[in-house]
Amino acid sequence: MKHLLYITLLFWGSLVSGSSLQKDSLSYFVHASISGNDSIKQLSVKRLVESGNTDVYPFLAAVYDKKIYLFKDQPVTTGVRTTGEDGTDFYEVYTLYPVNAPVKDGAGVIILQPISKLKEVTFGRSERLLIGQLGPYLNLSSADAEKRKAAYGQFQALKDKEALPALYAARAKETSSDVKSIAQETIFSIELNASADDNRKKILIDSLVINWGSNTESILEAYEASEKNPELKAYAKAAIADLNGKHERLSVVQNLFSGLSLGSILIMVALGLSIIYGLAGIINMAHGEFLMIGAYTTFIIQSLLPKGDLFFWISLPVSFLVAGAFGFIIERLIIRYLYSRPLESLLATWGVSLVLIQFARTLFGDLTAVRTPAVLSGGWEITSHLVLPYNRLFIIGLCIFMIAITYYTLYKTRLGLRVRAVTQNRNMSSCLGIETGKVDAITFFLGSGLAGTAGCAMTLIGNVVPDMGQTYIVDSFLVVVTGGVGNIAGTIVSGFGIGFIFKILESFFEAVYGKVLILAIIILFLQFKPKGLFPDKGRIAED
Amino acid sequence: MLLNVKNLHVSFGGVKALNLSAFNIQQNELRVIIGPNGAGKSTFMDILCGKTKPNGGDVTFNGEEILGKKEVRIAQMGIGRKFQKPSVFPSLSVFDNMLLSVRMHKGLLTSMFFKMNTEIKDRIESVAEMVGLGKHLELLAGNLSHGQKQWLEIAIVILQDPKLMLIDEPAAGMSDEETYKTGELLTNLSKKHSVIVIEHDMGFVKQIAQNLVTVLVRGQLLMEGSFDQVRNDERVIDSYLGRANTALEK
Amino acid sequence: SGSETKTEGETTTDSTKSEETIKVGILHSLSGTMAISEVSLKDVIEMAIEEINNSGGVLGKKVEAVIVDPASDWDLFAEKSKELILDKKVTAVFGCWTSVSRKSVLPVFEEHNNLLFYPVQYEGEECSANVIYSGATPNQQLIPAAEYLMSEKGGGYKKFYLLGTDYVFPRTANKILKAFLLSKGVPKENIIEEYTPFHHQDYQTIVSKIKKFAAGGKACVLSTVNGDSNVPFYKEFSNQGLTAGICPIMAFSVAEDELRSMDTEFLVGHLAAWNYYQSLESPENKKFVADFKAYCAKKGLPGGDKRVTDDPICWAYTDVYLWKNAVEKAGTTDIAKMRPELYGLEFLSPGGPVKMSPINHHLEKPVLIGEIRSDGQFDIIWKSNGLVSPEPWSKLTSPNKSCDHVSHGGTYNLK
Amino acid sequence: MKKYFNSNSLFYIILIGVFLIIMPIGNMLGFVSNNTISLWGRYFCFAIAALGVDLIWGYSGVLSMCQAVFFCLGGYAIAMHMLLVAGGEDPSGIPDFMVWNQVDVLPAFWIPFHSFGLSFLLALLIPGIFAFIFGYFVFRSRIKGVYLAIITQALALAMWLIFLRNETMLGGTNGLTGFKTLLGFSLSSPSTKLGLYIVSFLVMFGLFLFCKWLVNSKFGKVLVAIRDSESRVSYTAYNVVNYKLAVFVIAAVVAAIGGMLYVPQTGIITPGRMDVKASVEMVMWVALGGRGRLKGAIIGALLVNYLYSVCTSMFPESWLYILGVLFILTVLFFEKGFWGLIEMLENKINSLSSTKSVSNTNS
Amino acid sequence: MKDIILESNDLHAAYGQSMILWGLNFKAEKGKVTTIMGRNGVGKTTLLKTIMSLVQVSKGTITYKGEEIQTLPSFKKANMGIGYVPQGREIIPKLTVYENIKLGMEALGSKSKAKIPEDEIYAMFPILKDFRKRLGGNLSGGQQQQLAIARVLVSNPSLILLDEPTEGIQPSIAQEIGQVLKNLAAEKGITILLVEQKIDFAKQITDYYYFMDRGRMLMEGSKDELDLDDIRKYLSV
Ligand SMILES: Nc1ncnc2c1ncn2[C@@H]1O[C@H](COP(=O)(O)OP(=O)(O)OP(=O)(O)O)[C@@H](O)[C@H]1O
Ligand SMILES: Nc1ncnc2c1ncn2[C@@H]1O[C@H](COP(=O)(O)OP(=O)(O)OP(=O)(O)O)[C@@H](O)[C@H]1O
Ligand SMILES: NC(N)=O
Ligand SMILES: [Mg+2]
Ligand SMILES: [Mg+2]
Repeated sequence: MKHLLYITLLFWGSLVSGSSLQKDSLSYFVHASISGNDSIKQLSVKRLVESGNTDVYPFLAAVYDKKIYLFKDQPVTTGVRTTGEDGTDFYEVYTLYPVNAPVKDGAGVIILQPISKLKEVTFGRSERLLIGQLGPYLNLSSADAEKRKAAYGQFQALKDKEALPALYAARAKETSSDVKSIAQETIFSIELNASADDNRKKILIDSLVINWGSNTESILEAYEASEKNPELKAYAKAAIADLNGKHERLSVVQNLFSGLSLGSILIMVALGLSIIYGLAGIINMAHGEFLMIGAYTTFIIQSLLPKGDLFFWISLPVSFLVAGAFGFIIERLIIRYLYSRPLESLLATWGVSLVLIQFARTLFGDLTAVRTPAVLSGGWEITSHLVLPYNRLFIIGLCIFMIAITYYTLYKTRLGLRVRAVTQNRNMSSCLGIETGKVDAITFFLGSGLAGTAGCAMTLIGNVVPDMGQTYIVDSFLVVVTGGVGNIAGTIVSGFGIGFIFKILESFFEAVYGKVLILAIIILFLQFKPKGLFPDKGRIAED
Repeated sequence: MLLNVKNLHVSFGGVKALNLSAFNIQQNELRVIIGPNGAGKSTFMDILCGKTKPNGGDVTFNGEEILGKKEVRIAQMGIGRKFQKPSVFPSLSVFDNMLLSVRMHKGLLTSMFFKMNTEIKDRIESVAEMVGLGKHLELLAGNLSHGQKQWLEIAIVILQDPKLMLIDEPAAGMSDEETYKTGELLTNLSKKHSVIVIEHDMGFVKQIAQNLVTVLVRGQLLMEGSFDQVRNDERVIDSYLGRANTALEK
Repeated sequence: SGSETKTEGETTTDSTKSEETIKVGILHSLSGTMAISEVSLKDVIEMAIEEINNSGGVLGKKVEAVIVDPASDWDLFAEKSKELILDKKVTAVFGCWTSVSRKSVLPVFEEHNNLLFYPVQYEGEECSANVIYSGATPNQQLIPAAEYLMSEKGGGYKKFYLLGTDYVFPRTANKILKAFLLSKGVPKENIIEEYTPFHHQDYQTIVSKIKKFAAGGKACVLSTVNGDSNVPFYKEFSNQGLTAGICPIMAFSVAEDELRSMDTEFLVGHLAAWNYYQSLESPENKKFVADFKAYCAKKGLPGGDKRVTDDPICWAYTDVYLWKNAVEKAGTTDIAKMRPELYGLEFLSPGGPVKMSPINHHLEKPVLIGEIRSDGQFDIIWKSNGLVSPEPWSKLTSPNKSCDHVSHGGTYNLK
Repeated sequence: MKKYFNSNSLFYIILIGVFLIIMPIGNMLGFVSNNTISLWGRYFCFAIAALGVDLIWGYSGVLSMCQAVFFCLGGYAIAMHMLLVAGGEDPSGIPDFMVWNQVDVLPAFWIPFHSFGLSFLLALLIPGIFAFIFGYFVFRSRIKGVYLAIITQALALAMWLIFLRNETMLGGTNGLTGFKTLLGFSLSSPSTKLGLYIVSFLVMFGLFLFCKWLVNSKFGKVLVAIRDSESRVSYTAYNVVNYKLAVFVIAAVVAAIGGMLYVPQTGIITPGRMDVKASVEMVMWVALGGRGRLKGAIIGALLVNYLYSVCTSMFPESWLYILGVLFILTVLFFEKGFWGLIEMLENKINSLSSTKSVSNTNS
Repeated sequence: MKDIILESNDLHAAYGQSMILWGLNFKAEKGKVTTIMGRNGVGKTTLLKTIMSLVQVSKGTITYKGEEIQTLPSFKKANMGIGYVPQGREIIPKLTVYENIKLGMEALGSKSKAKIPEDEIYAMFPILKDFRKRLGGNLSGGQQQQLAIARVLVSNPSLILLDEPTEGIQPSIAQEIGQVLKNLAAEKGITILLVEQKIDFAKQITDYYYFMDRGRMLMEGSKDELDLDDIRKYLSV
């Protein structure tokens, strides 16, 4: 007969006006909403929403976010996540009402729980819609930083100075630094609009500029448009101009970075391509497929190690080995018969590419993607206007590493000397005592392996599909050719050069025209440098 | 004067490979150039046929400046070249190699509508006979031996019928007998053509040197003189012939 | 290779007792760039046919699927459709994904008066008597989505970044969206239109442009980015610090099948507009989803029971039943006789009850807006009131055109 | 010595016997389907393009990876004509796709295509001139080898991207379609199809003879010489740029002719025909058939395309393996391509039979 | 009893279809210079290439230090101590002069830690020292020839095959090369198989002659058995 009791209480509750509900009745509704049947849930949430009491907001926010659980029969929500050694995720647990605080153990250490230890409480869309009415105030007390950010955005739009006390309170409690910055911005902007003191306004404008967040310009622009005082108007205008200038400079940096990262990708693919071209004198039509093999290797390792980031770090070397092994096998089975017939190898590698693509398709179906390791997601936020994604930074680093390795191998080791000799004159090298078959196979292994690692890295930015290799292959060949075939330094310069120019073009034109223009530029460039950036000079350049 | 060279210089990576203050060839003159390995002899020919761009200087051929002109233009003006390293068209037959060289208009349409006639055929066959390739006309040039390729190169230059022939080491890889034959051939050719020959075989040089022998050392003109003058010059002996060799020759 | 032997098995059946089967063609790319999307459609069509055959077939005969691979090669689509119709003598064809492939086969179907069932959302501006369009027309997908975003509940967005892959669907979609937004008083400078080539992978610059655009708040992206460009786009979006909270992406070409085993973490909260989601709570859908997974697992198809259903899969499946029901009503597979039976035909699809338009070859169906969840499924956050009638000619861009096969013989001018 | 097997005659017998006599008559008698006829009609167009590829690549050694662009330029020109003739729903006769894109005046560059004669001329001139200009700059600056291959590939990519755009007024990704008649003949009638088939065959055969004449002339020998050593050709007083340019333009025009015949038989032309892959595939046909052998080019194009059609229907899930492995095996075992294999067989058979006849006479 | 290092028996070899060597027999004695002479195109180069496995043996045997080697790959022969200076030099063009010399050491096996005897080499060919860092392909013809010889010397071979080694070399150096070869044979016991057309050079160092014609050995004899006129006669056939 618990049921009956609930209904009476709810009825009783509805008689009392929302705002004057007593603490214990709130507590009652909180519990009713998590343990009642559907209609009781809905009524309870309605009561809580109507109460207008901010103390229940954390609870409501958790309901809204669908992150509400029972822990020791208490309604709780989860906070910061940490991943344990065995890969399972642990969360901080927060009580919601009447206190909104992390649960601590006897020693005052915050308790960490896996999700499986918490019992999820589900709510329907109707409850969420009810809570949604509370708007920004609710989000302000959300455990989710994104929600809090959104809340401040909403307050900025409302320009409601009544909200200031709540905002001060929230700012004081705020722990995340970037949310704090938005909170500042919001408070400054509301105060700016509300203030009557000219000097204070100037200070507020300055504060906004110093606190330069993602909305600062539009706040200032709105303010500038509404301000009557010409002096202040001019002051705001100057501030806007200042920010715009900063923005421009940052976008140059952003473009340079983008170019660097695009260039890195092209170079990573081009390195292996260039080595293999040098070896066999062929356009290896299947080079892109080694990239694909690297990416699928990463995908497989991810499926074997579904938790944590470890899979990616294992994949980097393994994809090198796997793609390299494929290259090795294909060299031994097919390519090695074709060194004296480069044109035929074009055909054969084309065949290999068809087969490999279809092989991947049969094996893996079609669309797959690899999880980005946690440490590589997100970005290095230099300012809120300049975020350098970690995955891109990593790729640039990896590219430099690969260049260094390749350079060292080719120019500083005995193997490199042999490789270079064999690529230039196979017969004579053999007569000098070099086991050319071995060198060929190793070179193919290296070239394919480099592509494989590139493929592994590529999972950080794109998806893994059977024909993913085709996407990069034309561009990479352009890089190889622009740099001068077989010339590593040229490949590097042209890779970054093409990356930069393309990104600069793309910031002015649409991507398609950017692409057409860069192709036109390369065609023009080769007019003047028909053998690439650093052509061979003198006798060795003869045809 | 057919060829007139002034202040011609070229350097590779800072090293002067050639620095020729003056060099002249008359109509129907046969000139031999000798000099140590790397003296710049081949480089000189490379410049004359447009293959290498010099850093500066003047070269007039038949009164016309040739520096800066394209290879094909220079060839059309009448300079033909035999390279030190045989460079024939490997996937054409010996006959076709020779056919392509025969002096005639070499425009697009002429080539398309070219009809073989007995005159040309005979000429090719007689030259082939002359260089010992008469039995190999159908062979792919790529399948010739080194010496045969040398001969084919010579045949090509002959058929081109240029005003000035640049012959780089014709006797390399030939037997003494053949070397002698080549010498005769060149002497004959020089009746109607100007010829510049580069050679290291002193016997051969002695055979063909009618007039002047030019000695290049480290890109510079060391001396010009008759074969005997050159052979006995101390500087030439030191830098090129070697003491023991001269002894041997006497 | 399992299905390959099966195809061969069927061909043998064909030669021995061809009278006893009714042949239909399946014209979906199994290789090339479009295979990513189209293979699932082929699978679900085969499943539907198997279901029909298990329950007695059509008109007492078994249905036999003739599968060919147009290999994402548009000309090959035309060639294969000729082959299906002329040599294989199929009575109807289920196929095509891209509009260009549809355009390529259209003359063939018209010339030989056969019927193509086309299950993908498309740009409209077409009204052929020989195509059954079960995918959404622009007004069944684009406009409701834009309206939703502009509404208070949807977030009251004021700035729109129209980003698409450079081909006809995105271009036409954006043309219509732009007309709509302008008609709703959105100022021109608050709308940006941009296209990327197929398979574009580098969204750095575009995302930073979006970021700049969104700096003032109240901005959203309407995305018609297609296929394998989506992953790099969303990854870049999140890595540059943009979130659904700051600037949501409303996608018109991202469905569950694309989200399948994508790293969905950074997609959560973004939106999509379709007419069907796997997460629909209805007994018929639950059965459909379970059947499809079981079918894929049974046939050993890649993905097995991890496979998901989505909008085009739902309509491709529905197509087979629309065809079956019309044929049974007409009592023949003859196009001239069965086509009239399609008008106004009702069917309980996995996405709920739907109805063929009484006057043209499009489907009346509900519009749903979904929010991406971390499991790659959608939370349905908005639903149209009942079925939305198709408008092959958008009122916004072709105001005086309409499509009516019953009384006007196809496209006609309103005035 | 008597030849027991002559690949040369075999080639002509099959070509003329099967394609010019048996197939058309069979079609008229009804045991060769219309679809088969239009299928082979299209293969002939590919074979025409392959002839061009063989000229430029097989003989001159210039690996041009943009032949499909020229093919499409020819195709688009005829397509524009046919589209204008077909007219649209709009009374002004503007093609439908333009009407939908709110274009209400026919763009000026479309106007000449009202006339068949002009369209025909432009279909040859546009690719020819385009090839001339591009070729002039490329050959003049001595871009060659892999550099040329990649630069032509870049050109193909750029053209593809441009043709994909709606602004180009050429139908964007959807290309041009909806043709009805050509020179008054209805494209859907079987007799037109047969007619186009025969015309395609004759053009292919005519161009084959033309190319054969060309490569056997001294011009052809210069081309081979250029392939061997470009600079040596210059020293022999031939203007290499002119020769390369000439053959590049010829190859482009030949490809364009293929494209012109292709479009009416296919019913659509889209940028998909000119993507990077399309040009590479053309090279592959020639390589498979036997590079530097005009017969090889034709056989290669017909064979690969026929296999492509057959395999995509018979083995929809595994045709890529079949084709891929075929490429690999051909390369590994038949050095000179498919036609090289036939020539090898010819030699084998003849030498076998001749030794046999020798031993016979001895005994 | 003479110490035969290299010996061929009924050696046949062909390029594809066309047979070039038709049952060739010859011997090379340890520490001696054996010279093969013959007109252009008779197959001298082909013989050396066959010994080095650059041309397939179709019939017959080649024995090196008592072991049949006709089926071994080239690199194994290099490792067994056969050095080869080919006609046309075959310098690796984009390696520096130093690297080209270093390549010569490859024949010593991958574990060898031996140092390049640079001083010795540069004493013989001073120009190589100056051009240490230049690309081999940029050298003049004669310089490349010197490099090719230097390259083979560092590999410490017991048998050297030389294909017209003095071609394009200035007289003084050709002279020196002759001396070096003579010393190598006499002092280090290295066997030398020389293909040469210039009698003046050959007679300086040769111990034993072979004359080839159209793929066969036409005549042979030691330097004492043959005189200059005989030789001339055979070469002008
Ligand atoms: N591209 C280059 N880079 C550096 N040095 C070069 C280059 N080309 C030539 N040289 C050097 O220039 C010099 C002249 O070379 P050249 O070939 O003209 O000599 P040569 O007189 O023909 O010698 P040989 O008699 O050996 O053929 C040589 O020392 C050579 O190494
Ligand atoms: N790659 C090849 N293919 C076919 N035949 C060849 C090939 N190379 C050489 N020949 C032929 O083999 C014969 C012998 O050639 P080889 O090079 O051994 O002659 P050689 O005695 O060294 O002559 P030279 O003194 O001119 O160097 C020649 O008749 C030549 O035509
Ligand atoms: N119709 C489409 N989505 O291409
Ligand atoms: Mg020289
Ligand atoms: Mg030789």
